[in-house]
Amino acid sequence: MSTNGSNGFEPRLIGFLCRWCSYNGADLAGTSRLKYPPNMVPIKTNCSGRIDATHILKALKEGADGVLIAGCHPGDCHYINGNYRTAGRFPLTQKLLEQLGLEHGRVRLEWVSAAEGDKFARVVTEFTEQIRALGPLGWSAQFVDESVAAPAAEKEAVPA
Amino acid sequence: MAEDRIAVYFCHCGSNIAGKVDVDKVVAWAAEQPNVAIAREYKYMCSDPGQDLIKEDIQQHGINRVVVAACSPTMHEPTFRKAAAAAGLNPYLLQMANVREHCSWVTVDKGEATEKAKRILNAQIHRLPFNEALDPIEVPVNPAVLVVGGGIAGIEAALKLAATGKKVYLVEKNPSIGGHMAMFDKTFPTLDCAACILTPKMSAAGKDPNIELMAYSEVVEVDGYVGNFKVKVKKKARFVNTDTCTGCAACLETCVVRKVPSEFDQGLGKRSAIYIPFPQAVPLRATIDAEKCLTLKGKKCKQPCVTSCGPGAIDFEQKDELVELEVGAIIMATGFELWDPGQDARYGYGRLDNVITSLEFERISNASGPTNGEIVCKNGEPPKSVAILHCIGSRDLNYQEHCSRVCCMYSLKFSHLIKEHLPDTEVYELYIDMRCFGKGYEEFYRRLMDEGVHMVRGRAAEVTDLAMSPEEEGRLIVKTEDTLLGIVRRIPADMVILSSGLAPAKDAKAVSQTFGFGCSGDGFFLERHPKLEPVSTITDGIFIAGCCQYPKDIPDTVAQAGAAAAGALALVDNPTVKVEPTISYIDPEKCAGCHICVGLCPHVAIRYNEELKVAEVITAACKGCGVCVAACGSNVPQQHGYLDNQIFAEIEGAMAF
Amino acid sequence: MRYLYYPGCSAEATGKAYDISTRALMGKLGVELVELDDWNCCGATSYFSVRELDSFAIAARNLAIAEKQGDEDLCVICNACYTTLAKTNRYMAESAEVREAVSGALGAVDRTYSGNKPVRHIMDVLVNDIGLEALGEKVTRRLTGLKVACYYGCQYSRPMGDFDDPEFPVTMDKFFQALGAEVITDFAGKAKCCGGMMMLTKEEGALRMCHELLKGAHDAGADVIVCACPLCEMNVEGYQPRVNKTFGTNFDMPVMYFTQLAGLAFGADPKQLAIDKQIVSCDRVVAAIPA
Amino acid sequence: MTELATTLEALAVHKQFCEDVLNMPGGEKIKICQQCGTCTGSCPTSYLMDWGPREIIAAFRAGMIDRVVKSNTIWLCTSCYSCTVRCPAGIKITDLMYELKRLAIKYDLAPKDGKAPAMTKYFIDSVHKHGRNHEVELMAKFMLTKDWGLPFKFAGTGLKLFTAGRLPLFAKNIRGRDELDKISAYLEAQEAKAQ
Repeated sequence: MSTNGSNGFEPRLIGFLCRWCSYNGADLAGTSRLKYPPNMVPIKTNCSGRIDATHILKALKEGADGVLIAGCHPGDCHYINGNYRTAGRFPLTQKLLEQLGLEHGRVRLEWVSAAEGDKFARVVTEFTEQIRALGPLGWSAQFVDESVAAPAAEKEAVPA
Repeated sequence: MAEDRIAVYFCHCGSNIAGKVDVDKVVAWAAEQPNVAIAREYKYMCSDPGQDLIKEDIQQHGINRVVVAACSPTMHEPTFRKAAAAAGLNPYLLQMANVREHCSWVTVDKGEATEKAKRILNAQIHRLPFNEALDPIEVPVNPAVLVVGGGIAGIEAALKLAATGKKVYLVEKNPSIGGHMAMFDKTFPTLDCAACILTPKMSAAGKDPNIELMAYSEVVEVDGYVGNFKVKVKKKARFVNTDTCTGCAACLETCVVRKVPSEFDQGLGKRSAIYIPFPQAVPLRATIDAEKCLTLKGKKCKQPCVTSCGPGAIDFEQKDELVELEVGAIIMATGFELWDPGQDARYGYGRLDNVITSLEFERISNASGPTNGEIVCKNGEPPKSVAILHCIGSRDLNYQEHCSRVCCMYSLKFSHLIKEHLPDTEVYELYIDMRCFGKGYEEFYRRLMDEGVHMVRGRAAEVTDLAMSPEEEGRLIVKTEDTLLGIVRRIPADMVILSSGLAPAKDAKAVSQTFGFGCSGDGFFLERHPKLEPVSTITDGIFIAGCCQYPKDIPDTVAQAGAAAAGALALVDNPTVKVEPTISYIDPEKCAGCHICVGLCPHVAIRYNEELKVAEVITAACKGCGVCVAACGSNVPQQHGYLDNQIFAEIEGAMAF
Repeated sequence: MRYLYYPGCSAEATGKAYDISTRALMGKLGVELVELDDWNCCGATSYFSVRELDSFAIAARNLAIAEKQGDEDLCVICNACYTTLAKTNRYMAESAEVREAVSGALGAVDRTYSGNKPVRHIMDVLVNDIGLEALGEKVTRRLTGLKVACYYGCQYSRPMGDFDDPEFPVTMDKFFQALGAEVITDFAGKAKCCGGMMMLTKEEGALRMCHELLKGAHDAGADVIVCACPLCEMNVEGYQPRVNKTFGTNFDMPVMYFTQLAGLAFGADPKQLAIDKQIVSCDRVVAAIPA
Repeated sequence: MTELATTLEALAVHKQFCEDVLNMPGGEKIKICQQCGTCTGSCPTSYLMDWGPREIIAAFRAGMIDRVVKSNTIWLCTSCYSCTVRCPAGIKITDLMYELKRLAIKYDLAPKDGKAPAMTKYFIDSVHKHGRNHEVELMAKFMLTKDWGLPFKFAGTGLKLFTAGRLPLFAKNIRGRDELDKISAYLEAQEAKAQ
């Protein structure tokens, strides 16, 4: 990745996008050829309500400097009120992360509808700059003791 | 478990991806990754030869996991999963990496795009070993269809479906179907009489044994999913028994409350408290306006409607009724609202007499309208000069950015009607751009120029009644720049018609939430894909037609209604439909029975098994949001297709370098 | 009720009566006006033509003083001052560039400003803070039978005043209706331009605008035009003879600051309201108000 | 094409001028003008202008800067903001007129004999001298230098104003009037630094 930032630091970001609104919003940003920084890798889930603290911790542990969660606007959820669960859980997650020493602003929640390609591009741009200003997190180096670390992906037989 | 053998296919998509991403570099890198047995690139993976590559590799090279790096999965995931299945691989062992919409199209720098493509791809390479073979869940399909909205779009869709023998529920919130088209006099550019072409369809919809017409009703709740929607409809009380009412209209004459502004006549005409909105109404039944009827307001009335009604159909005790319907598909045809020009005070609408909206002019020019089709001003005199102002509330960043598409043409139609009725009247069309895009439209524009209509290129600045010369006294004056002359003109007019744009219905947002799909930025219903799926929504089984999606003229509306009907039919004509198996399950061995997921499930799809003291997922009710997984302190519920391990692996892949 | 008060430069000269009558009116209504300490010119329209940032910065000096002087909102009587001061707030909020430059410039004279001092047009204060009902109750001489044309002028609600419609404002109409007057609510010229400073630089243009206004009010049968801006008042009143000469008309239309006419309704006497300073005599208007 | 800048130096000014306009707050909206004429139709003084505001925007976009700055248009704007609130493209036309005036002065392109540019200058002089605009001084200066006839036309009204005490001869000075000079000096220095 090129190092065009003022301090040479390129943030590495994970974005959890709900499939119905935000993922489609990101698609629309693409179809509309809007441009935004390349720092975030999107991960799709059906609903933003699927994402909990372990996913965020896992991302930070693997080297992410910031995590975005994007879901449908309140009232628009494909699953009636899954995004309200997200919204309800988010402050608690933030508190938990702050207790672990995470700066405010490294984890962000946004509502992006399928029609808001421009908003998606804007959010990613802003968030990238926000994290760039905060600097590297460097948790991946600190997580030596796996007992506090987020779980690793392990293959396990699951009943289908 | 057999060894994971992953095949990676990187699509160029012409230059769409390859123009930004160094495909050779990524493919060479991918070939080196753990578990990757084959890495290929191809110009168009979605083409038949592209799909054949996948099939051959599965069959000849023992490939058991596949990742296609190409466009958005919304676009072609079904295509590639079908190809995999055809070659004998479980389709859920194929993942897509979105390197077009999320990468090549949105990134400026080639080097950066290449790096991002690698990360996106690596996330899927890491995920694949954790993917399970899944089988789509097959559910029965209810063959009935609900059509919401009884304008020309809803009527057309209902008739098409009914003709195939399917049961159709046609729900309309007003007392009669017909929508806006029923208010028009003529239709452009052919000048067909709107009633002549619409009334037969209305009547057919009213009589068709396969159509259950539910007028004066509204959908209040929608539950379920594709093939199996459960819909609650509120039948509003008409206070008239529609089984016995014959539509004879005898009651209308007797009602003592006679000066209610008629909605159908845009407030220009009056109706009584008991009314039939217009003579061709379907169903032809009376309705009592509860807000105006003296009896229903608790005031004294001799109730002449009751005495005049032969069949004794009046029923003041009638109550709203909730009806539950079960349907397999839904077509939304809820239409538009005229943009309210009162929002912009410079046109004087609502303040200056004879400044009227386009819909008001439709009623004035209509032979069955409040002036019996005489084009007259408020004082009853025919106008000597009429100005028609285009783009009112359209193409305006202060109000609505979109072009309403029909105003240029209906304005020209108005000019023609005025010239036809009043040959000596001067007519001015004030336009920014004359947009005459349809069949026969440009020809109609030329015809109107030939008829002597003054075409003034300029958007009207304001309408005033402040006369500055004797010939302006007592008239309206439209101030505008004639941009082709580069001068400001004061055009005296006796009638000013505001060609208001089409706006989304005020409740469009709420309605879209009730049905579970979204609105686009302009407030109209959002289609699944603007080009290839213009009549589908993001919710499987719900289709859209007509002006609820975007302003359109009657030919386009009818065409879209037909397409929506075909979409619905393609679904409900099958006995079953396959739905995504990405639902939750709970391992009873691990569940501690804490109940937390039970209360949080949005679809009430988790129940507590008192006997085993554990929570259970009701497979048929689960829709796969995954809220239960996130809610559980020990992550006991898991969601197929979005297992924690799969998400963790994606993260590891994305952050691996 | 207490407000910081910004009279504006005209209040010291051609618009003196506006200032005098404002103080008298607010006194009658029990509203305390505390004049902004050592205020400077808002910059008006001329400043925008030199360096936009200059105009924001010198306007912001007043706002900085206001912020230091008290928590009360800043009440402004002149439309142009109102627009300039409120616009400074809006542009400071919208543009980081403006915010930085203004802060820097104020820093050079040891002042600071947050960008948050509410700037209120006096009509906004009257109608929305005191309220029409309370105003109606305080009237001692109702303006019954007086036909009033409310002339808002351009910069009253355009582009800043979000308390009223930019095209066809109504607050002053409602205000005078509450005082018992018969308001010409459909006065077509109510928010049109008087010509402003153009009266000096291109007189023919400004006279034509004043002519349109006077004709509109006259044709509608107005007894008096009331204004909310010193420049509007100056042009429409002071230039009536020139309008008559140019257009061959015969207007003799009393023009008052709205605060003068309102002051009468709340029991102030004409002298207190400087009504004698008007050029077109307002005796008829005063006499027409029932005792 | 006599109206297009030809010398290299002129081209440089020309380029800088265009950039300055497009960089003003909201200036980029000029690009989306659809030439509907709402501004010109709404303008109370457009009939006096060489070119209406719509045509000024068109000329600007065509690169005809001479036409823009030599026109009387920008000096006839009365700041009534009708165009600004009505523009369907959201162009702040009144601000644009200010910007064009400013640039015309900055690059010394304003008509030398114009009354409006002089009025602007005297107004600002007055404010900087006293801290407030002294209307009498402003009018007197303007009449003396730009319009000898005005005192006679204005005599009737002026006399009445004077006798009514509405034309005070002496200006009030504010205490902090040196602050205005400092503010301007600061901003001028900043601007010079930026260039």
